[in-house]
Amino acid sequence: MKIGVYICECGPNIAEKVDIDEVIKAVKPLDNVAVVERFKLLCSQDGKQFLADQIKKHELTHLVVAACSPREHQQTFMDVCEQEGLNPYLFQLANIREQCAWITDDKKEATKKAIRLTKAAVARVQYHTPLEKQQIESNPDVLVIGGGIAGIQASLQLAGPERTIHLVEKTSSLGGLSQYYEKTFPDMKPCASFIKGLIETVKNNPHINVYTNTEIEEILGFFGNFEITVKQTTTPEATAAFEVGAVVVATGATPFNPEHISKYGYQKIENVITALDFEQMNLSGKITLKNGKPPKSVAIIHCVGREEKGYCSQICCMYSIKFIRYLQKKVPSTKITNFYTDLCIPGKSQQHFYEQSLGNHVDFIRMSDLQITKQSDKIQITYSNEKDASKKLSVDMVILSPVLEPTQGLSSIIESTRISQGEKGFLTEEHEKIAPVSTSTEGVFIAGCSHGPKSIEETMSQAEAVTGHILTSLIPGQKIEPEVKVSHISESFCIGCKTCLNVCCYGAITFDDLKKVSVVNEVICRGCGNCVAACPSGAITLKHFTHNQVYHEVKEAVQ
Amino acid sequence: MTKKEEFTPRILAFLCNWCSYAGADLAGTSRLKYPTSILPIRVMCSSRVDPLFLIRGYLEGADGVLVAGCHPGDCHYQEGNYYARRRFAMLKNIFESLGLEKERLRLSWVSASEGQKYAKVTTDFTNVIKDIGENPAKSKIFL
Amino acid sequence: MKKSIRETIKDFLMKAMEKGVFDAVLIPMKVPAGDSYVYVLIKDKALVKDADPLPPVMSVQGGKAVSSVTRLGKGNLKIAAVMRPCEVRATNELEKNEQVNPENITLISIDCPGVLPLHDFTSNPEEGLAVFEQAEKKHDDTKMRPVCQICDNSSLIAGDLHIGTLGAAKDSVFLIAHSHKGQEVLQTLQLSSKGSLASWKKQVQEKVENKKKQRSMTHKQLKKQIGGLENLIDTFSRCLNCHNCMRACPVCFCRLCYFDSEKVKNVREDYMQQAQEKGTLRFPPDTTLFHIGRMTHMSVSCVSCGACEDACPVSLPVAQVFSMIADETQGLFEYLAGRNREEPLPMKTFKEDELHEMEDAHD
Amino acid sequence: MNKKEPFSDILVVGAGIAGIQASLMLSKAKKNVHLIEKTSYTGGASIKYEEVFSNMECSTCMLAPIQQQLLQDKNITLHTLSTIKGVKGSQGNYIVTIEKKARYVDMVNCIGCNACFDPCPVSVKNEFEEGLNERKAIFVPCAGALPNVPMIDTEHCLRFKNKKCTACQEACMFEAIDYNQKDETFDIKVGAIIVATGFSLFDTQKTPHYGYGTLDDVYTALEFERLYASNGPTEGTIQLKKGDSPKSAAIIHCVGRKEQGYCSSVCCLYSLKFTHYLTSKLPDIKIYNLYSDLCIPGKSHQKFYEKMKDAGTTLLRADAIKVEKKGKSMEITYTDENNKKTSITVDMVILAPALLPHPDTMGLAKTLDIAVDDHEFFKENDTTSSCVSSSKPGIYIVGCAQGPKNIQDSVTQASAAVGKILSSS
Amino acid sequence: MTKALVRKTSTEQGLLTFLQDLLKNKVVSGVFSLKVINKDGDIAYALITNPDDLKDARPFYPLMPENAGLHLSRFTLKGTAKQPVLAVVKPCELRGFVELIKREQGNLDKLITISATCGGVFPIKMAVSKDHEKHLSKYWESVKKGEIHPEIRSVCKACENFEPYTADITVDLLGNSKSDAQLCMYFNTNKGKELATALKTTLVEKDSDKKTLDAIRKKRTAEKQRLFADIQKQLNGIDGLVNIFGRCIGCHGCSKVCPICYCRLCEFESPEAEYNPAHFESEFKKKGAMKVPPGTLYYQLGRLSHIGISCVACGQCEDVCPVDIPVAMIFKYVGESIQTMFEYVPGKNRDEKIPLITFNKEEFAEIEE
Repeated sequence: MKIGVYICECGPNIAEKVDIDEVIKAVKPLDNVAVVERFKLLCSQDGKQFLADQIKKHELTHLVVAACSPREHQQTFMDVCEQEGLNPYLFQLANIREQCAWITDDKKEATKKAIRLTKAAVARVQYHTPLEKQQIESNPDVLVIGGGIAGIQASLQLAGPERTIHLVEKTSSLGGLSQYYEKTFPDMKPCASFIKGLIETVKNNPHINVYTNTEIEEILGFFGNFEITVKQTTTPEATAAFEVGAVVVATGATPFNPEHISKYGYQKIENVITALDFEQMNLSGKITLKNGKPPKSVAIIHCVGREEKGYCSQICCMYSIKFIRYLQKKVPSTKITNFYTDLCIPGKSQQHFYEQSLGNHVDFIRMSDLQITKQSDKIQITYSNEKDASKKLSVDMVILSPVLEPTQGLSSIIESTRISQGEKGFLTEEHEKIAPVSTSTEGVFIAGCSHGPKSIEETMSQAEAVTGHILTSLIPGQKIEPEVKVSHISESFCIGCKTCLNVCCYGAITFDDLKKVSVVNEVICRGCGNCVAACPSGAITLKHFTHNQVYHEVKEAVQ
Repeated sequence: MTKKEEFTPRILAFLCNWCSYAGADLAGTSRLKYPTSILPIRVMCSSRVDPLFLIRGYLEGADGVLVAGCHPGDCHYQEGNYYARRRFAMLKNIFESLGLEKERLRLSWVSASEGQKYAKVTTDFTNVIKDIGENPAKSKIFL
Repeated sequence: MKKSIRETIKDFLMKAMEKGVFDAVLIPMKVPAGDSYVYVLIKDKALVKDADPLPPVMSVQGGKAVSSVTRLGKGNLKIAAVMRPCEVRATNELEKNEQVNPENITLISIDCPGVLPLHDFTSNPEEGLAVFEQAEKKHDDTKMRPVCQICDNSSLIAGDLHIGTLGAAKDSVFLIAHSHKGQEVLQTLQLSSKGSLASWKKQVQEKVENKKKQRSMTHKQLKKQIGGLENLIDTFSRCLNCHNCMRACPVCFCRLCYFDSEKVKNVREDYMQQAQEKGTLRFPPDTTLFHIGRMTHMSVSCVSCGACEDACPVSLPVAQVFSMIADETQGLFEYLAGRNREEPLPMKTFKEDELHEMEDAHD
Repeated sequence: MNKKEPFSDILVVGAGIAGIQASLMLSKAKKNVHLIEKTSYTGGASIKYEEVFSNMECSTCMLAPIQQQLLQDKNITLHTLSTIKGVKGSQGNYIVTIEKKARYVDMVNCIGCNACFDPCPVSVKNEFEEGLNERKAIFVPCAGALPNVPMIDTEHCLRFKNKKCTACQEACMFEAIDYNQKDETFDIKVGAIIVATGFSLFDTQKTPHYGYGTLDDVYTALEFERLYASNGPTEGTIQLKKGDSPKSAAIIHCVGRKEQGYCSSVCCLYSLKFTHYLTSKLPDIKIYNLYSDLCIPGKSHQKFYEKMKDAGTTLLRADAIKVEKKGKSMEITYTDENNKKTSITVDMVILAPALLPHPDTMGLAKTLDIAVDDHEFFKENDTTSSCVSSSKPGIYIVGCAQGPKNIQDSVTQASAAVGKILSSS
Repeated sequence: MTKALVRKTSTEQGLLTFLQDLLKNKVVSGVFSLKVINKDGDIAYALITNPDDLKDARPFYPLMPENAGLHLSRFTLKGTAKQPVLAVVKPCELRGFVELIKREQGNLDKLITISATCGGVFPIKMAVSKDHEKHLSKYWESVKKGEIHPEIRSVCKACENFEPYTADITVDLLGNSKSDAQLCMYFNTNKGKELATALKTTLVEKDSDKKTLDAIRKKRTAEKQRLFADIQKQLNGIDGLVNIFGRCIGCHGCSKVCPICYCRLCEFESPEAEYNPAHFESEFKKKGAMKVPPGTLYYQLGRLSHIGISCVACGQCEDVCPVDIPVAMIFKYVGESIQTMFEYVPGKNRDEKIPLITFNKEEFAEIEE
């Protein structure tokens, strides 16, 4: 073993604060240290050249650099190693700038610390082993679960000569909820017809296999290599199996059913209908009461079920306003009253849409404790507003605008993909901010209302975002390069207690029931090392952070 | 008293790569001053910190051991720090029960922007250790 | 206690350290609580004063100690390992199994008066010390461990240097070099022994002879006692399966004992079947397997040091049984475990013309 | 459409969180990316936040890793202090002229030791810190900014006022400072362009009744963010101008909503976040949130809202708000939900202003020849088919450049644009 | 009210007959119990399939040759269960087994457990010389009275978990003054009741004597506090530890017999735990000398950190310690301290997760800074 140790002066930054010669003196006598040198600026061009020459000249087997933080130049020096044919993981960087030279004015103390840190690095590097990037074959095809607008959009953008999409829909038809919407807010563009068009293109796309009346039976494997089994809902024995590299969960959402909340009188009082009923009625062309007559007065109730579900669905206010437009168009003389709690119309054009919808027949009332009762042939709404309690209003028709809740029956998908579900039942993204469409299971993505209530606009964006991720990580003909610094489980030491399976939040560890030992899937493992610390048998090692590497660094540091 | 002055503790600091190590770097780039007694050990996640590291560190003569990671909820690996916290709590309790100075063990959440906090924690910890004095394990032959 | 002899030995060691013959000494020392002795590797020669080259107990077998110091490399220090003959022999056996790196080690043995059963001592150290002192004075080993009482190698020289106490003038000892290394030590210290060893040899011979007698006698009895499967099983029936004997044994160096491995675990219905055949299946089911199995693994290297018996929580006569078996198996190959470093391990070699008595007669 | 072989490189405008996300994804797909950023640093607005709602995650911890990754990514060329001067061609074959202002500090030689700051004789208000502290004429906006390389502000640097000052150059041991650096203009050939230029805040001077600018302790949201930031001017101590800590504070929502005519969708939430900021530092402070309509859409935000409410804030539905001096503190008069005139007295007022388009939007729209809407945000081609496509093929608009939105939606749009680009190429 | 079987016969006889009936009628194919295994009257665990051999069975004999949890683990770990087996075990052995099950080291398929309110056991070392036999009669007396027999192991004296938690059947022993004349077994689970039904025995509604048991628990607690106080005194910091563990010979017998130490290869016997020459030299820098082999305290502390959370204080470790280190009492003392922190009683509830493989987002704020 020949370790080369190089101390960077970093101009005055280290040289003035640390007595580098002292450090050299302390490091030279250490076992296996072949050479110790100082250099004015190792990250500079000639610095890198100098290191390269040294590696050649002394035939170094390991490299230690004492300089700045690994977050600054670890990569720089690893690249140098790679160029010189020295495995970059046989390198260790001692941070004697940010966490040594720059934190004190006492040169003696700084030098002492620098010596400790450098010696620790030397002690550690001796236990480093070369690590090689793996390459894993991957399948570019994609499974899209849910034939709603999200699923359709994702499929269309992903499908191509080199990539087959399997689009699985539980019901008999594609299109999801939005196929019932005549128009979209805020710009009142045609929706249903637009969806019809999309569905046609999907059907005509040779690279998309559509499975309707079909459910997911099982999803096995991992990113790049999933094995899928689906079964027909109509004839359960009819199953199909195929392989894909990624999975998109776009199972959408369903409107909350107000039936069980008596105060709304849904299903009990005639002409009290839900938003979806109304959309369908409107799409059919006519807006009428049960008796066929057009309504003279309509009340639209916002936030139905919000209290019960405990979140704002963010689109209810908007589609309620859209209903005003429907009514104004189809039954112009109707008196329209909106009962709302907080008007939630976020976004640049929503307010404008709202203002345009106001007119002499339109009222907005901020209400509380609302109650709907039958009153001969009319419907009576009792409510209180800012000023006074229990006011009354009677109308011909009541439209309930319910919140969206997650689609039920996802358990098989959730279990077999190991993705998680939030307390509200929506699927949980990997990171609320910077990874909103990926999940903690690599290669499984979520799009649309399965992730949370959202508008068509946002649903589209998510679907496209998912395609972005898949097109960047699953390129036909390209192999997957998983993280190198991952966990490994020694078969002979593992006792099979499954502790590691419990603590791994990426589902990267599986259990070999035959051998009764745990196995790490290196493609999924992110290398946090949680399982390593959890394993009592010391059967798990985290590459590049092995017990020996860390322990010897620790030991030398405290000497 | 004078003894206290002479003695520069050796304090191991296990820092998670994403938050605390970055915070420690920031303390440096902001030129905040804190004791050189702190000896950083970089790990990817606080959950990699095996209690055995702390025990061994202590028996090898570390005067104090600091474990620092992302704030709860901020873990780069989602939940690691919660497990780290449990393991730490357990070990601290063991130390306490065995009459070993549990003050030598410390857990702190330091984010990447909390250079200030890192400097404060380390300074404070160093003073605590100086008050307790040297780790007696250093001089024990029969460990 | 014969302070002076101990002092003489320690003076010799300290002198050797001064002269730089050794950088460190591996030697027993009383633990702070005073209730036992453990091996200590001493660099600071001042600390040698507190050591005791002839402690009343053998808590850790010296062979194990040397192994743990040199297993992973010779290191940069010249170390003198001061121990009893059986410990030196164990060290040699371990070397033959690559568990000891002898390069920087000088093995120094001392005439051994035997040791007290570990448990007797730790449960009452004061008394233990008194007993041991008497025993040493009177050369009476009735209070020592049974295996010590029948030890016929208590003065065997298997190391580099031997310290003879038998037949030595008051307060003085014989320093007997037994290897090039040993001679060098004496030379550098100008101690090259001219004095005659006659008196020592005489006493040793006497001791060895009557020990041999005792040994074969006891072994005969023991054989009767434990002979036959029934008795054998009975002897070990109290075994708790704690495997302390294996863990205390210097020549059981495996990282994971075969008998702790998966290989000895059966599926549930096998246990049921065994039980149904016999009507009853004792748990753990393989104590006898363990002990017999262990014999096959290590009896050719067994040095009858008695560590196993000391470690047994239920006082099984493990050491006695194993010493008996060892004599048999080693005799088979004209081998004596660890008597020197050169003899190859019987199981690592063979002679073309041997053991015909084991074959069917063929013409 | 010309049949020319399309250029494979991509241009991303704006190194905020959306721009970074897009660049990293494209690089992962082995695309060469030109990322141009007007300022001298990456991270955009989000690096000014200490924590982000709703999980109160440390923003730096979230961003620093991807910023680092960005700087080390070999497929991404970062042009700081750069803007677009002109564009020729069409989808697949854009030739973009970039103007890159001189930094006067060599990116390669500088090692970020900051030795050049102290000697600089000039001190001016630090715009990054919303003018809450001072910086030198050679500076990085804040500790930990990336790339950690200072720039010289020629407007204030004595040397560029023909004075003989070389203080910083003398202090630099790495010959990193180069007064002769010149602004450069160069062309790049790209197949597609992602516009992620972000937002600006409503100018609270335009609503004098909130007392901003006239009253001492009225702050804008961004000012307050920096006040709380542990790497900010007060290192995270929330204090009044006089230095003592406030006993009470009011957060006024919807500042500029009427004027702008839309709801910015994030104000209610970040206002609630401020509640956490205040209580965490000053446990017994009295907090009021004055709002008109509580807009907290999404699966996780109600929970967050309730948590903040429990953390201790009084929520007042208020209209006709007016802030005036009253003794040492301030009086806020407003009409409550029952149209009654009421008032409260507080030490500190924090304004939650609406999100506006970035000031450069109009100019950029002209250069790129893409449409904007009535609010002067970039206009998406069609909300249903995709809201990240601009009016011009091959040019995409993401993040707050397209409209006010939170980080999640910005990142989603960035990824969406990448999806569009890769699926069409 | 629980279903109970009450018979006019001595508890031991009654129980043996019950077991015999079960075997004879093939309700179970094997009974797992303590048994006299040789002419010297040594006691060990045995899997008994022949009804006649049951005459030598000694269920609840006050000795613990090995923690039966280990046996049950070994017995159930591999293969599938075909024939039902009944195991007569002590409460702490059962808890040990439950902890092992949580770690996938065993299962309860076709395994029925009988346990009893436990009066504690004698140190195994006593059995070597059969000394314990002269205490037996007194022992059973004190069990009836619900008193602490002076000769039982100190961890037993300090045991408050003498009531079995998950047993299918509980025999009423401790504090049961009538135990000579009357057998009383409580059938806590259906698994247990099925046995009764199979034998067509009628069960009555009966409640265990909570008052007596609480009284006993009080005594035990008092005793525990006394013993904990003692051990705490000895454990004063590093010096205390050195004193206590100084004589440890590193045989690791304590881990071998520990029901919780289930690892195939103990981490402290793995290559990671070995010390290389460099280590000794660095030790010399500090102290001029070092113990050989090193790492005694590292092992003891490390083992605490591994198993403390699940230690059932069965006392085996102390029983087998060749140098009589009060390991069991120390592990019980420290173990309980950790367990209280996580509000966890090892082996009490099969569905309760081991604290270290789960977490609660809002906890331990006090230990952070």
